Amino acid sequence: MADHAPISIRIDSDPVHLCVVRSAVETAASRFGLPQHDCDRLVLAVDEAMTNIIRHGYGGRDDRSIWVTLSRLARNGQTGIEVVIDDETEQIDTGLIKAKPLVPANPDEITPGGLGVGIIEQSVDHHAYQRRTDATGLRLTLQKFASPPPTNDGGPSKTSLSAKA
Amino acid sequence: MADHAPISIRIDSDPVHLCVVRSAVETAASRFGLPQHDCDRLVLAVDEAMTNIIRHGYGGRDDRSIWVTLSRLARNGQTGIEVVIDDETEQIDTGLIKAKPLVPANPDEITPGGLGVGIIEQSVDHHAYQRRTDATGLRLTLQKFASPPPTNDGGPSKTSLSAKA
Amino acid sequence: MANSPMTITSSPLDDGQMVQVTGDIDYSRSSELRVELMGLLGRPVARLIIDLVGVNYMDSSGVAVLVEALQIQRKRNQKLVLCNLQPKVKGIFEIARLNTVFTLTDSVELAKGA
Amino acid sequence: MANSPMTITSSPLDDGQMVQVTGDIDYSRSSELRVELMGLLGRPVARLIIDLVGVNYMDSSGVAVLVEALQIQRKRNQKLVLCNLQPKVKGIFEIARLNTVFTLTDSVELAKGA
Ligand SMILES: Nc1ncnc2c1ncn2[C@@H]1O[C@H](COP(=O)(O)OP(=O)(O)O)[C@@H](O)[C@H]1O
Ligand SMILES: Nc1ncnc2c1ncn2[C@@H]1O[C@H](COP(=O)(O)OP(=O)(O)O)[C@@H](O)[C@H]1O
Repeated sequence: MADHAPISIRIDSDPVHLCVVRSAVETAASRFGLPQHDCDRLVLAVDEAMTNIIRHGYGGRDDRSIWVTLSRLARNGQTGIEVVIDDETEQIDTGLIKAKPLVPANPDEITPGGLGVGIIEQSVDHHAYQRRTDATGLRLTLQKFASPPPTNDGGPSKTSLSAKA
Repeated sequence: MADHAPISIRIDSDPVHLCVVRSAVETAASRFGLPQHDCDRLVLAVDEAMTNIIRHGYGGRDDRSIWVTLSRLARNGQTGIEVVIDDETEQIDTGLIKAKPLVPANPDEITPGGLGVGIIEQSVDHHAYQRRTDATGLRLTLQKFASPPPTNDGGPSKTSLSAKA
Repeated sequence: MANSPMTITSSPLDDGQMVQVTGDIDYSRSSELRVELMGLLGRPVARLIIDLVGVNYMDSSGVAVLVEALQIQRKRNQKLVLCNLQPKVKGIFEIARLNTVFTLTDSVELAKGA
Repeated sequence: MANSPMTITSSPLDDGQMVQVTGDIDYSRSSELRVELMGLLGRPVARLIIDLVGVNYMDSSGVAVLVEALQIQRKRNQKLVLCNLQPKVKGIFEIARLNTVFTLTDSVELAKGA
């Protein structure tokens, strides 16, 4: 598990617990200053990653561990969040975790499944699978930064005494 | 930290992190089947308890740990949730943690503060402060069960194929 | 962020069936959704409308179930129409480039004519 | 459960000030709310209306700030009116038995006459 992260969560690998991590990630990302749309995309990526651990890493077992840590990031004045997701699967070849192309050549060729890794790739600014060095298992590191605010449409504004995070 | 809880969270004792635990607790309680009103009360109790740890236990320091574990409960067919909140404060006399009366004799006698422990007591079905046996620190155990559903008002009902948690 | 129970209710249409789903659909619930939809599609349904107005969140395990239902309907030359996709659900269909593969409408009325 | 930033905006009334607060008020934000309110109450305000329509959640640290403002107004024989309490905020006032101690109204209009 990533050391010294300000927030860390461990769940048993029961799919019922996924919603709890999603909520925690959404609220942390929002509190760290990411706009709603970015929070939504990050939450989806984390959910897909945890689902893949349960399905592919643990073969559906619900009594193994998934660890998730959350930390605030800053890059060129942009606020962001790092999510590190660790499991305790046997060492697998990280090269085998590959997104299938999301656009089928032909609508009749779409098949159920094969979306998770592609969604993860498309939903965050940075992602990296690596073997854990602290224990046996896989680590996925995700980073998401706040999108630039939409251009001001000249709507009404108010005198604000304060607007603190 | 409570062993083997299906969900466990650790935060640095920075008040900014409280919202993350609140979200996780709300979603877990809801997923375990508690009605919204019960989730709201439990979340408030957990928030007050963590705030007290930061203020009284850690004297406002934001770099200490708070651990929160969440487990599903069942009692007489009622669904519930147990929340265990651990800190690493010096051993304090748990007898000193007392609710002040919530009803002031005279409106002019109300003072800011002194509400936290009373709110905790009133918001859960069971609460207990004790010294941790696994380490130095205080443990607060909270239990909340689903309130009985409101009586059916004879509103419209539909054939349901399924309604699973 | 209350996580309300998943419900799946079905009602007949002149030319098929309408299914209304509520609740977040993730890997803890998608297999239940699959069982219900595959049950319905055990016999031909000329038009299957799935109303997602009560679904605030769906991940790829939910999408996979809908893709499977679409495949069945296509092979039979029958219709599957999804309606009332909420923003996050619309989002995953867009990310997965499936918004052009499915027939999506903004109301049940439109779904009946699609 | 997005956690939108806290905002505090103030506007003059014929006989005082109205303050609109948005965002969840917990221990990470209550001291900021206190600074703003104590700043406003640095001079007498015959009627202070605090509109909580945008506050979905408040814990006892937020309530304590409002109690402090109420004490100041009482000592000066001036008014503090809270309006548009959302369900969870109303809930903590009820648990703390403060719903009868504060003047609470369901609209800004009513608060102006309370
Ligand atoms: N956490 C993981 N552990 C092991 N293998 C994984 C993991 N995540 C993804 N994979 C591999 O990558 C492939 C692509 O995953 P994905 O895009 O989610 O589609 P699907 O899970 O439907 O196959 C999987 O089939 C699996 O072989
Ligand atoms: N986690 C804690 N650690 C140490 N002392 C505590 C803790 N929680 C509460 N207390 C004690 O109980 C008293 C009552 O707490 P509370 O009802 O929350 O009111 P307040 O915090 O405003 O004093 C506190 O003043 C403090 O002495």
